[in-house]
Formats: sequence, structure tokens, C-alpha cells
Amino acid sequence: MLKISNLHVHFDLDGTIVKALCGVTLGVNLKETLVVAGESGSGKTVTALAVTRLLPAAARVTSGEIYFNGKNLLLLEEDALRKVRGKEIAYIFQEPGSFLNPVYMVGDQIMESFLLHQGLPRVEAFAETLRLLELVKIKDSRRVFFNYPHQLSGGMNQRVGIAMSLACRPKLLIADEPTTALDVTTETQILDLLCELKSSFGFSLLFITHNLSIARRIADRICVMYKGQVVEEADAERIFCSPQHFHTKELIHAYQTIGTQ
Amino acid sequence: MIVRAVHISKYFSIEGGVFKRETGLVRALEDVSFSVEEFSTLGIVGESGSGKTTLAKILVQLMAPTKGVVEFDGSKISNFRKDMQIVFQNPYASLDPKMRIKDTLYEPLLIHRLAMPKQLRDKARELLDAVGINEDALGRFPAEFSGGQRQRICIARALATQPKCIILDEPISSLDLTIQLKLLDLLLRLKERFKLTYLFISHNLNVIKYMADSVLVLQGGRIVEQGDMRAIFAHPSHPYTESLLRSARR
Amino acid sequence: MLTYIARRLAGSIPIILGITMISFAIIHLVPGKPTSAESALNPKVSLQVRERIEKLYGLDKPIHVQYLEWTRRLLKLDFGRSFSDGRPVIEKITERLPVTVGINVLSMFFIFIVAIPLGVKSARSSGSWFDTSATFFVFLFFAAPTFWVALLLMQLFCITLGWLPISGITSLDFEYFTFSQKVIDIVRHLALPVFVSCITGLAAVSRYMRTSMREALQQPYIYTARAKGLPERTVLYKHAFRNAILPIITILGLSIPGLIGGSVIFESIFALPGIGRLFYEAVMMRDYPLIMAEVVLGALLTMAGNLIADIGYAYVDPRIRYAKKVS
Amino acid sequence: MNKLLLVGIAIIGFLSAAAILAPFISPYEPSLIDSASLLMPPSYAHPLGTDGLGRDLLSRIIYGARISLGIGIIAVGISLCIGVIAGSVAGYFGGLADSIIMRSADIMLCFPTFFLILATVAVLEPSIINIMVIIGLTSWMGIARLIRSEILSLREREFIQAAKAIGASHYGIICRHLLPNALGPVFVNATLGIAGAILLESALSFLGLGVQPPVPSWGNILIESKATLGVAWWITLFPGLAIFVTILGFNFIAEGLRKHWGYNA
Repeated sequence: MLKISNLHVHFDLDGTIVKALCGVTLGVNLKETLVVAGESGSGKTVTALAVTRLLPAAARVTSGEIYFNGKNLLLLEEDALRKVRGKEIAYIFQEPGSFLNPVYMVGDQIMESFLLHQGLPRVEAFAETLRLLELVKIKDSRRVFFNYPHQLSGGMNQRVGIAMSLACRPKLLIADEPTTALDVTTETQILDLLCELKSSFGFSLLFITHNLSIARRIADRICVMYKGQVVEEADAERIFCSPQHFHTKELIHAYQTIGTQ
Repeated sequence: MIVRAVHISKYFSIEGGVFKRETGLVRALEDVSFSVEEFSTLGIVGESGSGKTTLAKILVQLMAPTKGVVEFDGSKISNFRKDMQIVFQNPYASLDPKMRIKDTLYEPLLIHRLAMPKQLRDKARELLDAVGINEDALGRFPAEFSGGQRQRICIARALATQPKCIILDEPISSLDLTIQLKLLDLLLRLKERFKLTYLFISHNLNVIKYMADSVLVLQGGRIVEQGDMRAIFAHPSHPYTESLLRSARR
Repeated sequence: MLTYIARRLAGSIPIILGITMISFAIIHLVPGKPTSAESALNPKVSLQVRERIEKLYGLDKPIHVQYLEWTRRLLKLDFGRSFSDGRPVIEKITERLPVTVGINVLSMFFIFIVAIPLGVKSARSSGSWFDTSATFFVFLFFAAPTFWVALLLMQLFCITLGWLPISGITSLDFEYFTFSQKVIDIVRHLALPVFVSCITGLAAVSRYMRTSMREALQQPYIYTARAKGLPERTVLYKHAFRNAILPIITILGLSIPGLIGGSVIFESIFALPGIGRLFYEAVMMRDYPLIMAEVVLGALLTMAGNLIADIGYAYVDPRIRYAKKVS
Repeated sequence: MNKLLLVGIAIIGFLSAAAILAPFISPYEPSLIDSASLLMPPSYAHPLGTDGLGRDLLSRIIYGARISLGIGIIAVGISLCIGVIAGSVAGYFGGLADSIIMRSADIMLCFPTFFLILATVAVLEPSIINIMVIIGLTSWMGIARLIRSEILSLREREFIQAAKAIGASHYGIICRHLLPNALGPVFVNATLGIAGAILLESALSFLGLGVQPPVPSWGNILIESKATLGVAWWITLFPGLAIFVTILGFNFIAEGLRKHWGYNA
């Protein structure tokens, strides 16, 4: 499904070159949940954004390939890449409140993908959006459609984010710490919702987090990143019972002593 | 007993309507009383909105309580500004961006006249050494350090006035787990070395278990349970404490 | 939203009071000033003028009574009679108001039409030749004093090239023109003044638009828009633009005092019959009732402008319009 | 130090040097009337030509620099003092002081500044001191608002609470912590203020209400040139150019400072 090999990304912060990724290699198989665990600065978010070249202006991919169903995304020119974004690869981001445009109604922002990718007439797109909102367990979908992001709670906004990403039935969903900004109870609901949708939609999930307890709950395979490199990659169970790399050991020890749920 | 809170309550007024009349009252703290033994660590645990930070600010006299009073044992704490210090949660906001690290450390030393101008640099170097930051940090600005390093510098600043008691208001919860653990070990070492009393505030019960000798559980501004850490962790009496323990252990 | 408007309206009452007080204080500088008739620097303040001021403002009564009386007359828009020709001041002002308002509205219109696309384009292609040259020109426009540019342009277009009339709003034989000739004539007369008046505004709005646009483009929701596979044009003009345009509305309110103030200069250069030039003449002739009337009206106009801009902003920005939390 | 800042400082440095050394470097007495060379175009004897009364334009412009720069800097000095004090009191102590200061600032901001200045100048005699004071008194509001919002945002920041916790006094906090953080954007605003004040002064003299002749100021040189518009282009061009270059210099400094300190004030 997705194969990243030897990816190097450098940031040019007005003169100083920062090496964000130094040779990242990882793969996501069909219908699998791969969790990329790592602390801040390990490069996990940069990897996620690099997949569909959503990196900020200052970033430059210096070497490496990203194959998605056989196509090297780094070499795709803009229009073809845009067809992949949103249609085959979708994203959910961390801050639910700030990743939705504050001046448009929530429903409009979801409908946008229908109108763009599937060219549905507005009436059909409207009905489709309502169905999607119900799918992500938003009860009063008709009212929520006409609300603005600032009127909804964090959890509700994240559900809208998930609905938006699933609009065109993507094959791969990349979630970058979607529940870190939420309180514990909402976090559990969102994680359960994601797993449920994964089985019904059948997409594969690339889940970025720094919280090992989430990794343990939902991951088929885990890969640990440290200082811009993948230092360990294995099945969820093997990572926890026999970690190899010193950083993975450190992570697990810290998680067991003071990690929360 | 080194410091004691007697029936502390704190209410905030809510302004509403067109002319900003006081239309409501938020009861942040309601009749909180407890005392802190010297050389011990009292853990205060509670979820967000339970009034932990308000209590911290009242104890260190940054905020006046609506009711009740904070008492100090005169023999141990003569000048609370010097003997009582606080470390905040957000390392990125608790250091003055325009000040070099050396000036941030010199300030408490000069205010309390703990070092002659000539000795300032050595004293600052000692403080940084105690928290594991090397000397060349003195000339640099906070922007050049990571969250963990900045929090160590804040701890150094708190140690500058040779305090007796330090209030730690969620000092590590915005950092990565591995760095959190390293900082907790640092705090334990410093406590032994400088004979300190800690008031450790956190929402994470496992951290409290790692650090505290006695525990105080806050819910909605009220104390629901108080006592020795092991006893409470073994068999909590209040249902709220039980639910906290269950979610921490899963 | 309604509480927002109510609070804004309530807030403006003390401001109106403040305006009347300060204007009243300025008036009191006049007669109280020991400008005896012979004072060299101010020859025009003759004894006879002093009596008229005293009579007009009833200065014999205690100060607060004068203030109340003056405000009462203010509410009736009765600013007393102009010294120069005895006509009621309010009449003279309303006569000339359309010219100034017309020019200002026209120049504001041009500012928005040119500056906003300019700001957006240079924000989008930041670092390109277009962006650097646009910023350079914005700097030049920003620094050029309007009256100097006016003089230079007058020299170039009116005298050496002779394309445009040098002053006035209509040429002498205006009545005999056909309608289309009349329009062309007015346009030729107003071309230079409008251009001059919108120079600084153009620079300010385009620079502000560029910063606001660049800020909007760095917001997280732009990532979401791109992640949805939207073409760059939609990302830019639908998502980023709608957020970037909001602060520009407040600029509208804030630029009114500048525009009214500026009208004094270019109206006197181009001899246009607006309230700006009226104010200039009143100042030269120490026509105090007229001066005070314009100061008060100018202030009230600005305050009204700010109010409209604020309410407009609240209307357009859903975060203020629908403040209540739904779920 | 970015190049914008350097260019700005170079321009202003050159102009202030010219203003200070005016008596030594200007070729002629600014008000020396030489009836033999009326309205002479730029020549070797008079590098920038002469005006209607045969006075040398270059020396008048050099002396004019004294007036314009002097008024600009002192006027902004006045508005800076009032603004900083009013802003920090309103920001730091809040409550009644805050609302009084801010309401009066709102009121003053409502007046079209140019109207206010013209009205007060009409009432008082237009001497240089009056102009400086009036421009200063009518432009403090921007700086006061800027300082107030900076202090309000800083006051809640934890490093201010930490300073209080280690026992710093009110005075210590304002001087060591609040002002250094708040003054950055204020300097940027102040340099723009100087440019604004110079523009205002020259506009005033242009309308005959600023510095009265025979004292030369860029504004009143320009107004005289209006009479000889078609004939003597240099009398219009050069004083205006001087104003333009000065304001450009100050804008470069402001933009350079903003980049240097990374504000978007």
C-alpha cells in the first residue's frame, strides 16, 4: 500500500539547515494500523506530511522515495498529486478547533470534497454529508451542518474532521495525534469510532502519537522514531515485551512508571 | 508543620450583560485546610478545573484568598518571598524572552542580597550545575533551549533564594514522558541535597505515586480525601479517588 | 451579536460627550487667550471680533451653563453664523459636504479595488519579482507627501502636457455642455485629486492585506484545505482570502479621520469646493463658529465610521455573530 | 543588522549631520536676498537653484532640515512620554485608570488629527514650539494603546508571575520585564511617528499655518513654489524630495527594526 524508503527532509530556517528526517523507511500494508510512536522532534509529523507533499514552504525533500500503490508520489506533478490527496489519502490533524476554517459552516467544508472529487450536484452532496455526519455518531446532524467550528466542542469538531476525511472513501487515512488535545473520555470515544470506521470502510491507518497506551490499544504494528530516524519496527506485542533499541526501552520504562491511561 | 492553609476559599466573579455587571460567582476553592510537614512532599491531585493552580498561587501569595488564611511556621519561614518558591507548568512562558539566563538567575540573588556582585557568576554557575545545565547557557536566551532544559532553568531560579519549600504546579505535564521521568529524578535528588519541602501538583496519579509522601485529592475546589500516599493508594475511601485510581492503572 | 452592538452603542455615548467637551475646551482657548488686539502674530483677532465671540458664546454666564447651552444648540445643528458672510454655518457645510464625501468615497473605492488584489498577489507569490517590486513601490507611495506629489503631477499634466485642468471641479462654460461632456469634464477635473488622495491609502491597505494574507496562509485550516486536494486557487481565494479580508474592514473605519484630514490639503491645492477647503479658509479667517462646527462634525463622522466598521466586522465574522456555544 | 535598517540609518544620519552642521556647510545665508539671481535654475553657484527672492535653495533646504527633523523628533518625544506613561499605567494597574485613559484616547482618536491641529493652531499663534506641542499632544494615543495591549498580554505571562514570586517590586517588574518586552514595537511605532510628524509639519507650513517665513522649513518653501509652478520646477522638486527621502529613511528604519526584532506591529 504505502512504502517510504530512505526519506531525507531538510528545513531551511533562513540560513540554518535543520535535518528533520535522516533516512526514514517504513511501510503500511492493506487494512493495517501502523502506529508511528515518537517524542517531540522525532520527525513523526514531518513524515506524515511528506507523504502527499503537504510540507511547509521551508521544507525540502532532499532524497528518498514514497510509493503509494506503485506510484512515486514525490515525482507526481501537481494535478495528479491533487487527485490523490483527499481521494485516496486523507488526513486528520491534531487541533480539532483550528483545522476547520472558522468562517465557513462545518457542513460546507465537508461538502466541498464531494463537489470537488465526485462532482455530485449540491442536493445529493448535502444528503451525503448528513449521512456521513450520522456515521461519525453526530446525533443532530442537520443542525450541526449549519454550525461554525467555534460553536462545537473539541470532540465534535474532531468527528467533523473524520467525516471530512472519509468523504471520498480514502484507501489510507493518516491521523496525526488526533486525540492529544481532547480530554480522556472523548479520546476513548474518538479512538473507538476510528477503529469501527476502519473495519467498515476498510482503509489502512497511519497513526502518529507520542502516547504509548494508545499505540498499545489500536496498533497492529508499531514503529518507534527517534531524532529523524526509525529506530525500531515490529508487531505491537513484540515491541512491548522485548524492546531492542535503548530509546524504545526508555519510552516503555517511562510509560510504565508514570504514563497515564 | 512548615506551612498551613486554614479554611481557604476563593470565588471569581463573572461579568456579563451590556454593562459588565457581576452576574455570577465561580467557586474555585471551598473551605480547603491542610498542613505541609517539613522535608516531606505533599501531592495535590485533581483533574483540570479542580482549583489546583488557584491553590498554588494563593499559597505562594500571588493571589489573595476570598476567605481563610495561609500560616507559616515563623521559625522555619521568616520571609515567604525568599523561603517559598514556585515552578510553573509552561516552560515556554515562565522565562523572560528578552533576558539572558544569567540575568534571570542574578535577579533573585540581587533582590535578596544573597551574593555580592562579584560572586554572581559563580553562584549562577553552581545553580545551573545543580540542575544539570552546563555553564555556557548563562550567556544565551531562553529561545535557544528545549522545554526540558527551560524547566531545569526555572528550577535553578527557584533554588537561587535557598528556599525551604517549593510549590511545583504541574511542572512536567507539558513535556515528553522520558524527559518527565528525568526531571522527577532531578527533583528527588535536589530535595535530598537542599533539604527541601515540596508541594507537588499534578493531574497524573502515577506521578504523584512516584513523588509524594502524603496526598490530597481535590474535586471541584473541595478536598475529598487526604492522608498518607500508600494508605490512600491501597484502599481509597472516596469514590472519586477510586475512579482516578482505576483510570490511572489501566 | 446584539449584546455586542448594544455594548458598542453604549460605549460611544461617553465618547460623544468627550468630543463635545474637547471642542468646547478649544473654543475657550479663543477669547480667554490674552490675544490683545495689537498682538503681532495674530493681527486678525481685532477687538470687534472679540465682542462677537463673547456675544455668540454668551461668555458672561458661568462655564457649565455655557456648555449646556452650546450642546443644546449643537443637537439642533445650530452652530451659529459664520463670521465671514453671516450665513448659518450648517448651511455652508452641507453645501460642500457632497464634494468631499464624493471624492473620499471614490478614492476609498479605488483603494480597495487596486490594493486588495495587489496585496493578495504579492502575498501569494512572496519573494518573486512581483512581490519585491510591489513592496518597493508601496514604500515609495507611503513616504511621498501627498501635497508634493500633487504639485508635481499638476506641473506635469496640467502645465507641461496640458491634458488636465489645473483646478476647480467644473470648467467655466460647464452649463452649456451636453450631459456626456459634463461627465467627461468632471472626470477630467477629479482625476488628479482622486489619484492623489488615494496614494497613501493604496500603500497602507495593500501592505496590510499582504501581511494579513500571509498570516492566513500559515493557518492550520489551509493544511486541511490542501489535504482535501483542493486546487491552489480555491485554497487561496476561498479559504485564505475570506479570513484575510476581515481586518481590512476595521481599516475602513480607522482611515476616515485620515481621509477627512487629507481633504484639507488636496482640496486647497486643486481648489475643490469641499469641506476641507472650507475649513482651511475658516482657519485663515479665524471664522471660529465654522471651525468648531467642522471639528465636531468631523469627530462625529469618524465615530460613526468606526461604529459602522465594528458592526460590519461583527456581522461578517461568524465567531462574533454567533457567539453562543451550541453543544 | 539587516540592510534595510542600515540604509535607513545612513539616510537619517546624513540628514541629521547636515542639519546640525548647517551653518558650516550651507554655501549661503538662508535668507540672503540676492536680487541679481532671481529664479535661477540649478547651476554651479547655486547647486539647487534660487527662489523667487533669489535666495539659495540648497542652504534653505539644509536649514529647513533643522526645523523638520527637530519638530519631528521632539513632537514624537512628547507623544512617546505621554503614551508610554499612560499606556503602562492603564495596562499594568487597569481598573478605573485604565478606562479613563483608554476612553480619552478613543475620544482623541475620533478627531481627524489634521482638523484638531489646524483648529488649535488657528487659536494659538503658529510658533515652532506650539506646533511641536500640538503634534505631540495629538499623537500619543497610538503609542498608549500599543503599550497597553503589550503590557496586558505580558502581565498574564508566567514569567511576570515568577518575577513577583521571587520578590521583585512593582517598579522592578515594570523596568526589568515589562518595558524591555513592550518597548520593541513602540520604537517601530515611534520611528513611523517621526515620519508622520514631519509630514504633518510640512503640510501645516504648506498651508501657511506651520513655521512662518522667513524661517525656512521644507513646507513653506514648497508653498512659495506654488506661485512659480510652471516656471521654476526646481523649487517644487527639491524641498519635496528632501521630505520624501527623510520619511523613506525613517520607514526603512522602522521596517528594519521590525524584521530585526521579528514583530509584525
